[in-house]
Amino acid sequence: MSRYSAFSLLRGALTGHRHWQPAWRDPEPKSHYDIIIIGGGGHGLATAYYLAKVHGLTNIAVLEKGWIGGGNTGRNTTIVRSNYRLEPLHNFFEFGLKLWHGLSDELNYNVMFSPRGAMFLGHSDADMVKLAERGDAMRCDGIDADLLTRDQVAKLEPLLDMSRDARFPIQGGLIQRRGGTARHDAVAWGYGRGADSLGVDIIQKCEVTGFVRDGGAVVGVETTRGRIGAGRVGICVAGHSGHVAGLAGLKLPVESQTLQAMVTEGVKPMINSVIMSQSLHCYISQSDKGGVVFGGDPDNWPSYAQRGHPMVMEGAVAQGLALVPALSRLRMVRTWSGVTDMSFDGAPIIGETPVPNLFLNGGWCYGGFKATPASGWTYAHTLATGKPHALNAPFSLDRFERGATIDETGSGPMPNSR
Amino acid sequence: MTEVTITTLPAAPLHVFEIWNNAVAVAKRFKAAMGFALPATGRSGGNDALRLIRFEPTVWLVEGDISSLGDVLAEDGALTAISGGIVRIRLSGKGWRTLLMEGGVFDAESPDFAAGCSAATIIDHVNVRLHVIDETTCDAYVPLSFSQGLLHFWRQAAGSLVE
Amino acid sequence: MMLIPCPHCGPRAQSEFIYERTVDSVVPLDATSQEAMAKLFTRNNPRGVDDEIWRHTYGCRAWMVLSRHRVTNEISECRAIGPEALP
Amino acid sequence: MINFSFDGKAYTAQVGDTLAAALLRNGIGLVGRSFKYHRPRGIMTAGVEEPNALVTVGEGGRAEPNTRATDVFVYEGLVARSQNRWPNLSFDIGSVLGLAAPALSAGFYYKTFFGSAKKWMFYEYFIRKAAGLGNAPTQADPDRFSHRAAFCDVLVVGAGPAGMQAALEAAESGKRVILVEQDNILGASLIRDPQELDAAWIEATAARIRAAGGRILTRTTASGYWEHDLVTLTQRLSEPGQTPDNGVAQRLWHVRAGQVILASGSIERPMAFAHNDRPGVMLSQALRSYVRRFGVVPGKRVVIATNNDDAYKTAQAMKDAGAQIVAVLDARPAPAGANSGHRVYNNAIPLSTKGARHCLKNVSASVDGQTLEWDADLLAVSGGFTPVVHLHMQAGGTLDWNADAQAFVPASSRQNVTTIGGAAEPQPIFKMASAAKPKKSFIDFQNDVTLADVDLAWAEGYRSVEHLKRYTTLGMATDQGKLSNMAALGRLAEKQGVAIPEAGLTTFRPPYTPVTMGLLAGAGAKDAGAHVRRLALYDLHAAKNPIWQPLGYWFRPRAYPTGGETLAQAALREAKAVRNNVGITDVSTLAKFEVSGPDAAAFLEIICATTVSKLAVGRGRYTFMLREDGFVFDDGTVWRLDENRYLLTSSTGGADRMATHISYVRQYLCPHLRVSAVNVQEHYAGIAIAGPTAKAVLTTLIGEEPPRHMSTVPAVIAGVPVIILAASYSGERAFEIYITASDAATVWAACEAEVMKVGGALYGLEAMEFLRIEKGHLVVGGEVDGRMTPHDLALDKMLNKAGGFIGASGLARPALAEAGRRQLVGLEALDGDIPEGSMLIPSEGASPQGHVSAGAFRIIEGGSVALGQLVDGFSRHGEILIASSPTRGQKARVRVVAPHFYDPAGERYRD
Repeated sequence: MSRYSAFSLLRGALTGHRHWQPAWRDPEPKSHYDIIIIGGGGHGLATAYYLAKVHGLTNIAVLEKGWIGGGNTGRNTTIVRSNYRLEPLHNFFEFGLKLWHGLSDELNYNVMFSPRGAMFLGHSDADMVKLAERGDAMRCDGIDADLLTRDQVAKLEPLLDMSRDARFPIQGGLIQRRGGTARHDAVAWGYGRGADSLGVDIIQKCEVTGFVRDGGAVVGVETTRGRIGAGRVGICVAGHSGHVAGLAGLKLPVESQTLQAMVTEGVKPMINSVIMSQSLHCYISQSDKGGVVFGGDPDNWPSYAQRGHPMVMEGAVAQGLALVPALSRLRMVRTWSGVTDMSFDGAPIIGETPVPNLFLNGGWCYGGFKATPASGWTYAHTLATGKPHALNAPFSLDRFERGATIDETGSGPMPNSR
Repeated sequence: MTEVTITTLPAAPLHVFEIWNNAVAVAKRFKAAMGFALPATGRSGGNDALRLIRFEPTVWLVEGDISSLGDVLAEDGALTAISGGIVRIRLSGKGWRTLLMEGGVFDAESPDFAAGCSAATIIDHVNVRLHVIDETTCDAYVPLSFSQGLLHFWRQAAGSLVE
Repeated sequence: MMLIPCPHCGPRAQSEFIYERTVDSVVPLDATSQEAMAKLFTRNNPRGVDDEIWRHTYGCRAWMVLSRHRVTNEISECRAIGPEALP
Repeated sequence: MINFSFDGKAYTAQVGDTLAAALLRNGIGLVGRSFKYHRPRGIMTAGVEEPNALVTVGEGGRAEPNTRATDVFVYEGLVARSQNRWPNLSFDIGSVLGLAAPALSAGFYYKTFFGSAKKWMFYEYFIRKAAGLGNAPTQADPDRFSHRAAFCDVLVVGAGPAGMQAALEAAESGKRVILVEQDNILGASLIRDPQELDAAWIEATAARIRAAGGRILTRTTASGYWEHDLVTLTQRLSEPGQTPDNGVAQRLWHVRAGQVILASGSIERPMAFAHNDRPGVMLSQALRSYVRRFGVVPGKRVVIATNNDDAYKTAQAMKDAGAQIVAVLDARPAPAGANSGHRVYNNAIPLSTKGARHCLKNVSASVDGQTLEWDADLLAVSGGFTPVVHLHMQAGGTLDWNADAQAFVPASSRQNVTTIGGAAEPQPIFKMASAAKPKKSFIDFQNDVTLADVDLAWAEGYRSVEHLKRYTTLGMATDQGKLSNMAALGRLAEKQGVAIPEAGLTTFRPPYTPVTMGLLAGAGAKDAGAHVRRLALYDLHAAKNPIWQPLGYWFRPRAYPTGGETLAQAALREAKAVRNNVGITDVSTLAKFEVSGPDAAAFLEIICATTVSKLAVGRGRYTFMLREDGFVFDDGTVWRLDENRYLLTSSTGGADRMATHISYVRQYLCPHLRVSAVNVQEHYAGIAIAGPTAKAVLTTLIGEEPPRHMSTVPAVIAGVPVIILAASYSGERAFEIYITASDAATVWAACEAEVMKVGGALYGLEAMEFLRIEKGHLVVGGEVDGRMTPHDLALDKMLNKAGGFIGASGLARPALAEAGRRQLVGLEALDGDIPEGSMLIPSEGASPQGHVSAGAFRIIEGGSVALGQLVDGFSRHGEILIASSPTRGQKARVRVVAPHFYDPAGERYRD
């Protein structure tokens, strides 16, 4: 692997960029791997990378039905943060946030992680207490969180509507300064390039169509490129977890829903941080290219359509404009949707399944991108040792039937459940 | 074609008339007692003294004097007062259909949506029940708490209906 | 935004409806704990047709079961649910 | 004549000019700067696909950045400014980036700027400043945007000859028809090539469509095709930056169509050759539009490069306008163009251009392998035609490859959509050889992506079309790849050694052209789409100028300060009035359901986790409801008003959820029950009167002995029939009075007068919090946070032993009975005030074991108390903990106690 650096770029400039090698190989699948990871998104590639890097396992394949990073890794709003209220969640995401901070150097691939601050706005005293509660929970566990006054919020984001008679007046905020955004594609590519250089086979255009079983145990996968044997198999296909697990006869606590996002035409810098809200359901940031990136709640019904309801998006934009009126004359230039695994407590699932040798990483709801490094790290540990890492132990598949759900919003089995 | 006047009608008794059992028998008793049939879904029936508007499969909105309806229902249903929670807003003028398309999702411009028709829908995030009186009049039944917001929306929209 | 064929009102915009859950996730009142939790916490979640419960919340308020394809959004059937209603 | 300005200089335009036409009319060729290298750019197209000529139009809150000069019609006083340049358009310091272009290859930023995240942010600061195009306004938008629904049998998109004919036929056969056209006049290609059908036909056809009831919307773009033939249209009622006539700048239509006919035509393709981005290089059909439609001839000596017949029409138009056709470079072999009368070179492929002072001077081409050059001030290119298949594809369609046209054309669709006209049958072209010099051969003009960038991405393994797009940023500019995608696909196919259709295709997603955010938001931009819910008694409260508190969409009085009181002072005074005398408050927002019928009690015992059927007529009780997974999700009271009639109340915040729950259980789970459950939340306004003298006050009001605690009677106050419920949230003897909302003001006035007469007070939500916390009553959203079981909240003794309620099975899960769960506790401060929301820790630096869900002052005795959740809290009474709030720099030492600080025996509300 040729190392990337300012020097290598300069060399490229002088030599017509003829020295660059492919960022990853295009290998033929072998007949057997120690571990097969199904899904070449950020999580799957990160898992492969850490299996090789941390656990020294290199007889590994990542099977991707399309092209790497083409699922939810490339269809999100690129927000990175660890500001959760509940301990298992903030500890897990904080571990990931620490990895994010060194990720570009670790991978020798600039993932453009930009800790510009992830801020939740509060619109009432009640909101501010809820934000303080979340911040206090984080701070007591050693995670950065600061309450911002109204003036501090206004200073950070001068284009917010700070008028007292706004429909959702801004009273203050909670910021995690170490949170921010990253370049989503680069995360998949960087992990892919890193894993490949350590010997991992990344096999694109290879769809898993079934599991090979010996007794009950999984011993390989059937794919569009033939049968491949495996010691352990890890599913890592959030959005389609239900479908792939179904190939092994498993029913999951997951429903697939569409999450839409959009970006405006590029403008000069106007949004400095990541803006979210305790009362409204939209999040706003500005990409390095100048586009204002916008997201909202998922469409609240099951769908694999990768296309959403226009009025859901219009509602998210209305909320965003109520916060930042200056966005009104910008133009939405592109929309996209991902199929998300909505789990039944809002938290992910990483761990064993009832099927021997088969492991699951999914249920990321609409928060998977930021988890990529932590997800890869802990899933690699789980796949390498057969046991969960302390950080993903709470996110077991059997927690639902046991009653040990990790319900950040307290809303129960489904977003609309009662 | 785009003029419309928006007025709030005075409070009047409104009841929910719900049948849980023996719907056909109740309908028969109703017809016998009132002289008109219980209207079908999406229709109204009656007169100025007593009008029933059907918005739901088993529920009719009753406008007017309910004194004889208890006997009609007997043990097969119940009457419940709901007038306090609803504001009646009258849209008059040829432009009511255009106005209802603003912020809406229901085909109020359809020629089939004519006098005696009713429909429940959502307009500018508010659940609204509509009843067509005639080509120049449509009544809307709006939740009290949202009525000020919707009135504001309608008054603003009414000023810019031109295509 | 789909067009949902409400059995009572005819085709109406999806914005008037709210999705509740799939038919196979309905927890019967007399279910054992294990049965109930299996209903509540696992889904077929097919990339194909499933039977779903929707409510015409902002219309006639009735509940109905839609057979809907999760990829194409084709609605092959919509049946009324609830107490028997007068036609 | 219309006056407008560009970069501060005044110009005039002709009526009907686009800004692009007007600029060309005034001899302005340099209009913008590219995104990455800040290369000088002119006007390339005459339509929405323009990648180069982007300007900011309008001022203040109406300024629209990145407006295509080709897609804005000049109005009197239009103000346009160029973008992405400093200090000015013709001398842009940023263009030095062009010198660094060799190092700034595709994806260069992934390979450098390493170091800490902070270090990247340092570089990023400059990158962000250099990126972006125009500036966003800093002021609020003064205009409104409307959303409107429409229904039709046939929606026709595009008012060219095919679209108009289709609309006419549908309308005259009695169908409801909508015809939309993104231009401000009808005709489309007929405007450019008027000889084929004349203006009179356009006018007559439009008149017939309208006469048959058809609706024609101009300046309207079909931008999104969604499920079940829903199409979103964006209509400009005013031009960018223009003050609208009646306050509405644009309208978003949600059109549900029975059938959609797409007559959206095609977009001409540029050609890839070195320096093909220079001002003075223009698409052939665009040039024809400027000449024929606007009467603007933007050059005197024109070279035309083509691979098809269409460009000869442009040559003719230019010749008719008096320009000199220097050469027609036809990629096709002879005899193509032989009879055109122009100087035609066959087998001619453009190689490069030269220029000076941002003007084109010279064109070179390879003709039969030899390089020839011509001096010219204008180069018109036609690289073929890309059918506009966007809506067809958004509708879930598939494409066929038309090899003659080297283009994708619509094939099947799962929605009811058909494509007609040029979009279905593009003109045939000649497949050209690839450009000789990929380095400066731009394919994505705005983002400065060249063929060399495609080659590099390929070499580095970014080989799927999506990887290519994302790695090079190709197709990600404001023209959304309309001009670039086919060129990139062609190059990719060449690299793969396959035909274009095998190289793959990117997904088509809405919008077809960019949509103004304010338009998407519609009226919701002002209130976030959330109407305030107004209390029935709003006017009475407002007259007292309370502090309001949002609660969901409601606003309720939080306190009624007088004489300069703070919130806390007012609330304490109000709470004291309740403890010592009497207070009155508005409780109208509580959820309320009237449940009638022979099976009402049985129904309620499914909803509620407590018994209900044991209630005697005229009695009520506290109750709570579980989710199916066994966690408490709401609480309230249930009252037996009559033999077969109950009133159920529950929390304000959970009202909508509870209404759905009740309906689900009634309609889906229990259709056989003889019961009617009606939501009467807004029908009844509610007034609570609480305090040791409440009973006396109520006796005066109703003229009889009020009901005892947890009893209910009908009564009359001020001539209005009411329902009285004797229930206490505050811990004092208290009554809730329910009245039909339209009569509530009369009753409130009578009650308030009586309360004031005995020296009582109005109280708001803040005092109510003090009272209920001291009493240890729960609040949904506080102690009841969706993660607590009845046992965790010490409610388990009230569970209906007979079971049968929703949630019973969920409660039986093993982990819910394990040690280590959080349980409800009371907390007493040993020093300072207990911060709400703070964490409960055993010692500094320890991980939290619980938190404070609500804090208050003891109303009479003083001191701080709170309710909280604590791991194994029931068994930890007496322990000392720290309630710590690092984010607020506050903490207090607290003692864990039972959660009843006031009258734990409940003696105060019994007579």
